[in-house]
Amino acid sequence: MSILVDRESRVLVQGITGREGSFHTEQMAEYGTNVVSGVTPGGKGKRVAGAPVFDTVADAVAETAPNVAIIFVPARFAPDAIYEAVDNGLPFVVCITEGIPVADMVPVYAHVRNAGSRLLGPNCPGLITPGEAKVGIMPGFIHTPGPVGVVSRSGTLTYEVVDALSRAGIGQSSAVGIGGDPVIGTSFIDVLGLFEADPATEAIVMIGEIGGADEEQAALFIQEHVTKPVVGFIAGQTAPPGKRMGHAGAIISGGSGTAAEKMAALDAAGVRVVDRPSAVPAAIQAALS
Amino acid sequence: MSILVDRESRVLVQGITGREGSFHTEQMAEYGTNVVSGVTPGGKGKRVAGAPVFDTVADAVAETAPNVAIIFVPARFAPDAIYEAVDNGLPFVVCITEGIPVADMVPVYAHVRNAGSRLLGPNCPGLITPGEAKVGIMPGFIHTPGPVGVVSRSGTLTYEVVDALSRAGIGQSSAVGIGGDPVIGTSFIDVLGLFEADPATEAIVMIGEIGGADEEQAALFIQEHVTKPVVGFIAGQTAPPGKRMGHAGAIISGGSGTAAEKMAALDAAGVRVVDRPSAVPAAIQAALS
Amino acid sequence: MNLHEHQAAELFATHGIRTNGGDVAFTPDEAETIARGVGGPVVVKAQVHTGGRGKAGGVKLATTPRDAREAAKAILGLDIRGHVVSKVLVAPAADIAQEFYLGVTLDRTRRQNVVMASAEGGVDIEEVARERPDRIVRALVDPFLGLHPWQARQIAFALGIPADKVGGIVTIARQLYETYVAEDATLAEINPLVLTGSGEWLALDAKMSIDDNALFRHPEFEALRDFDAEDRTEIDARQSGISFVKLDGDIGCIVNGAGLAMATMDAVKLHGGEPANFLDVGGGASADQVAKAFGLVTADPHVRAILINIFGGITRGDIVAQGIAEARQRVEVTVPIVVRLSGTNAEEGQRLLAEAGLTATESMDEAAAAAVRAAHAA
Amino acid sequence: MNLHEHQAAELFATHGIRTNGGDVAFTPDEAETIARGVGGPVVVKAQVHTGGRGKAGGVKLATTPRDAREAAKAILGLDIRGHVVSKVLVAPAADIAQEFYLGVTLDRTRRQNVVMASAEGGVDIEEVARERPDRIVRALVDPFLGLHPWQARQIAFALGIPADKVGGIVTIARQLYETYVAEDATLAEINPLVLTGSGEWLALDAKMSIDDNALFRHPEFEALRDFDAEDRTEIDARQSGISFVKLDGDIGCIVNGAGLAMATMDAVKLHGGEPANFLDVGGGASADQVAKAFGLVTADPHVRAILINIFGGITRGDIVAQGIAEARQRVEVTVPIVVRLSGTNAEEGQRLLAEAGLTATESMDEAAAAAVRAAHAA
Repeated sequence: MSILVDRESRVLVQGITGREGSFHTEQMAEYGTNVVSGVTPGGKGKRVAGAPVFDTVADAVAETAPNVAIIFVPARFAPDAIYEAVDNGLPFVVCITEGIPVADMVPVYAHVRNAGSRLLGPNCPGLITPGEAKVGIMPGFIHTPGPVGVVSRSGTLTYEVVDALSRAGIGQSSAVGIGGDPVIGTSFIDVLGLFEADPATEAIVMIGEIGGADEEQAALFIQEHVTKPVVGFIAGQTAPPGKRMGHAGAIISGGSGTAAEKMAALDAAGVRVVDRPSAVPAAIQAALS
Repeated sequence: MSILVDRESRVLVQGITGREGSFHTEQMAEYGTNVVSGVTPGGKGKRVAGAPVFDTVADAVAETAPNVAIIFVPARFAPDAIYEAVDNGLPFVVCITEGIPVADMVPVYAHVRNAGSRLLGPNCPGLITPGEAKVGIMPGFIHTPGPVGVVSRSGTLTYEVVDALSRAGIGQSSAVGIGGDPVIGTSFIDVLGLFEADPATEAIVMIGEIGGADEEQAALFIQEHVTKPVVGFIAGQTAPPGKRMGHAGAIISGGSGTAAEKMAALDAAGVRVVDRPSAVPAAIQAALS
Repeated sequence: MNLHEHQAAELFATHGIRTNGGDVAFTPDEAETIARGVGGPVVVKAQVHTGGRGKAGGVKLATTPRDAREAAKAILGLDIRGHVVSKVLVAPAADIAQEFYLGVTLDRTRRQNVVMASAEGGVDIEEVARERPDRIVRALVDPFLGLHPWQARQIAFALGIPADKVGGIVTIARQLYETYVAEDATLAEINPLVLTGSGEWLALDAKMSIDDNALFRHPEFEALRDFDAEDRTEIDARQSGISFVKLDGDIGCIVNGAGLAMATMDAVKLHGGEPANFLDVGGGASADQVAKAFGLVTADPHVRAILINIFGGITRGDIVAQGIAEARQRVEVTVPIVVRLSGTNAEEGQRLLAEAGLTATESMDEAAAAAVRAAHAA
Repeated sequence: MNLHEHQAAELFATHGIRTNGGDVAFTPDEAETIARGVGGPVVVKAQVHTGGRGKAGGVKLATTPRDAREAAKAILGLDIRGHVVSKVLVAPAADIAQEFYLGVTLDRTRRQNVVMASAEGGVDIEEVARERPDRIVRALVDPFLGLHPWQARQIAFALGIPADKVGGIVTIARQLYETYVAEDATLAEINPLVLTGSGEWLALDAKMSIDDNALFRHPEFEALRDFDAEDRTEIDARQSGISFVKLDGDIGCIVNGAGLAMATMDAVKLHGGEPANFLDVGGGASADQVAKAFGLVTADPHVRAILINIFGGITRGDIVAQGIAEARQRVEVTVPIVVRLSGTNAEEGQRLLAEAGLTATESMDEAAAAAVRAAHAA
């Protein structure tokens, strides 16, 4: 068991013949992900990692019935790719692309929601269900199957935590990177709800960072709806206000969105908040025992 | 019994202090309609036909809890009035205004649908449930309560038919004018479905006209979903192609949308099609006996 | 309102669509001058608000300025489906490799705009729609987001356009949709959109209709109105709030309400007559409006009787009758007038009309029959 | 990127918002000249990318050109929250009857834009938001339809604006939202928006921030960049795909990934040190990127040790180690370097780094502690 993707997932790669797209398609296929097709306009007839390439999502859907799309197209064209996936009935779309303007994402978010689909990202590493399917760009080998659900706004920081968990002998049910932009399709709350409902998940690690109020919202949600133990870490305890820390969303503005506020909110919600990534495995072990 | 409005309906009038708005508010109130409030920006504190006037729909909703809005504002401002009504939770909005550009109505239609509300019109006479509530501009006195549901794209032509029915001793459950524009909120199909489900309606009169394909769609719907007898009349049997007959929607284009096609479609669906309004009462009498 | 090809082409060009240029000529001399300026083969095309001009001889290829002159001479004055040609467009001939159809209009059933395209360009698209509907590719446009690039690509691939030419038609499709929206069009069409021998996209024709209800947003279109092509009477009527359409019969109709006006025309026909017009006086049927309606109807020399059909609703029948009687005194009407007056205070109204010397009845059928008899007797 | 008041005001004006005009002065002389041109009382305002300039003495009223000169002299060179004032805006003083706040930004929780307004204009709006939140009126903007006129009216009535002044602020609110969208802003703010003694609406201040991700759509903004105000190093870094933010500490950080970079800074602090910067080298951590990162970090004279923290994911640790070693040879680094390398082929990578004479470990905590020790020892 797992959330969102598993060995049955049929993955479509948009932008499959690009440098990033083709590289990660190979990587995903190597991990065992069922990549059924890809789309690149004008790419019809090609193959990447054995998967046939089509000109349009409509053609790929008609021929290969995918149920997850992953997007590797440049920022200027990524919103169009999301619309194409959703309007052609894809229920779940993962957008890796970074640098999409906020003004483009606001209507994308609303449209995806109206259509009843789910978007993960943009500007995220994707997600993985260890041993079953990797729909993203994370290094697969650091993950091991197990009982801990991981959800994070960050990329390499997630690998850091997952690696620490695996080294401590603690496997993961699924690990989900929700992305570091101000407007993202899937929030902490959404993933927490999925982990809470997933029988294979026994504990949850939540990795937040400065900016926005999603962690505070998540804290309220945890208090009311999550019965499983949650371990939390917030990056950016030393970040100054008004400065964007790499991610477009990681900025302390108007005195809110600080790490201290987020840690306090999580703590108040019963989350075991740790001050460094290396402390996560012990906290999880304590929670699980 | 009836459809859409009855003596319990709480009516809000948008544009209540305008010439049309105030006149028809008096007329509606006189008919017995429960007009609970009106809106005119800057009109706060006034009263029309005893109903209090507010600056915004939000205020009117908070103070008077309306569940039907009727709009009498000029074409340039009518789309905004519809959005204001729907976004403030009005489940049913009747737009009398004529002359709204099609380009404005396309997003209005989609938004109203997404919001789960219902729009009647624009460019329509509204609707009436005889003896209970009049939410429109039709002459109330020609209507009598009874078993026949009337639905029409036209104004005075509907009065003509209703008058003929009443004179023949046949009353109406409700009479609904859906409007003569290319993009309207409520179609024949919607109203036919409501009449079919309404226990008080025993037979239906459907008055169409040239242009579009709503009558053809209605014919298909009748064939599959309507068990009650339907009498149909189509205006514009002598209209030439390419000429707009008053209503923006009444135009035969590309050889389709002719009265002959519509009459044939209705006939094929089992509708008793008559060639003149005066023939409606006899056809209804035959259907009901 | 409909625009002429050369007017629509100018609008397309302002939105970035490459068109074939050319100039308008009102005389064979002007056509020759324009062709000389082009300096190569030209196409001479009738500018009329109707389709089928090709079949009617309204489009001619001319290889020399002299030929262009002759072509213009042959086309100017031609009657195409009732429209007399008063101007032609003289444009450079294009080196056509392939012809396509591209258009945007409203899908009334879905209440959404639709982009349509076909590889069968340059021919009557309605004929293609009827006879080979599978040859037309459609994309419904999101009411909020407009035409997505992926939709335009999907159309292009469906038409079998080679990958390296897809970007070009995607751009044009989006520009055409943009034009349609920006100009409040009810139709925007390129037929044919061609791929030239050198592999470039070119709009060889342009067709647009503008939503009359949106003209308040486009005062600039008033200057484009073609008073030769549109019936000036209909325009005058519109300014008075009267909907008027000239027809071929001899019974003038004055009615309140568009649906009732159509039903009145139908009734005239059912009783063996022919309506001379569609006329909706609008709301109140006041003396002013009726007087204007009399003016519109009696301007047609073919009219041999007038049928007034008023359903008194909110406005009382006796008031309407007074208005009719008053208008009757203001405007000289020499043909017989039959009035049908029903609804509120109809009896009183009929009495007033009878006093004013007018035939009045409460039945629409009776009135139509009486009007037909009167016209035949005249 | 942030715009200066006078730049934002110009953008507002192009979208129809009436602003107070004025000109920019870099010297007291220029300020005097501008004030003379105005011919009446002026306001002299510091142009800095930070709030609270009023409290800091960065805004002064001057009744004569001579006063304007003195005011400019006092303000130019002022340090406001770490920003040194290099220019002032000299604008006509307005006859203020009432002050309002009007702003547009993104509501991140709702993923929608929001228009905010308050009758408490001219003061710090964040303070109002914290202390008297009920004094701020909000309208969430439909993602597809924009700010509806009815929403703007609702805001105006909620602020208690008299009916005859509502139309004016409705127009400005819609223009401000239009500006926000058209210019890809993340913030557009007028504080104060004033109603003058003669009953007119006037934007007395202007504040805008632009979405860095959308700058490709606005090449014109490059010219507006203020290299005095923005850290030139950060801009250079961005052009190399490196996210860099200068901080006050002495331990330079080079990390792959924004989240990990923040966690690295936190680790430095936890171990008693102070990070000198935030630095995300981006994807591959190639020799080129690391070399550029060395350049950025060592440009800061306060840096006494460098902590490199790389989690080898898709890119193998041994390749990253080679890159670091190579960069180390290309750029002269005189301070101690501590490398933490984990993930794929980390052991092999650490061996290579040790060969190159660099301290390497697999634990982030250990590395942070080592870097802090090295800095303190230096």
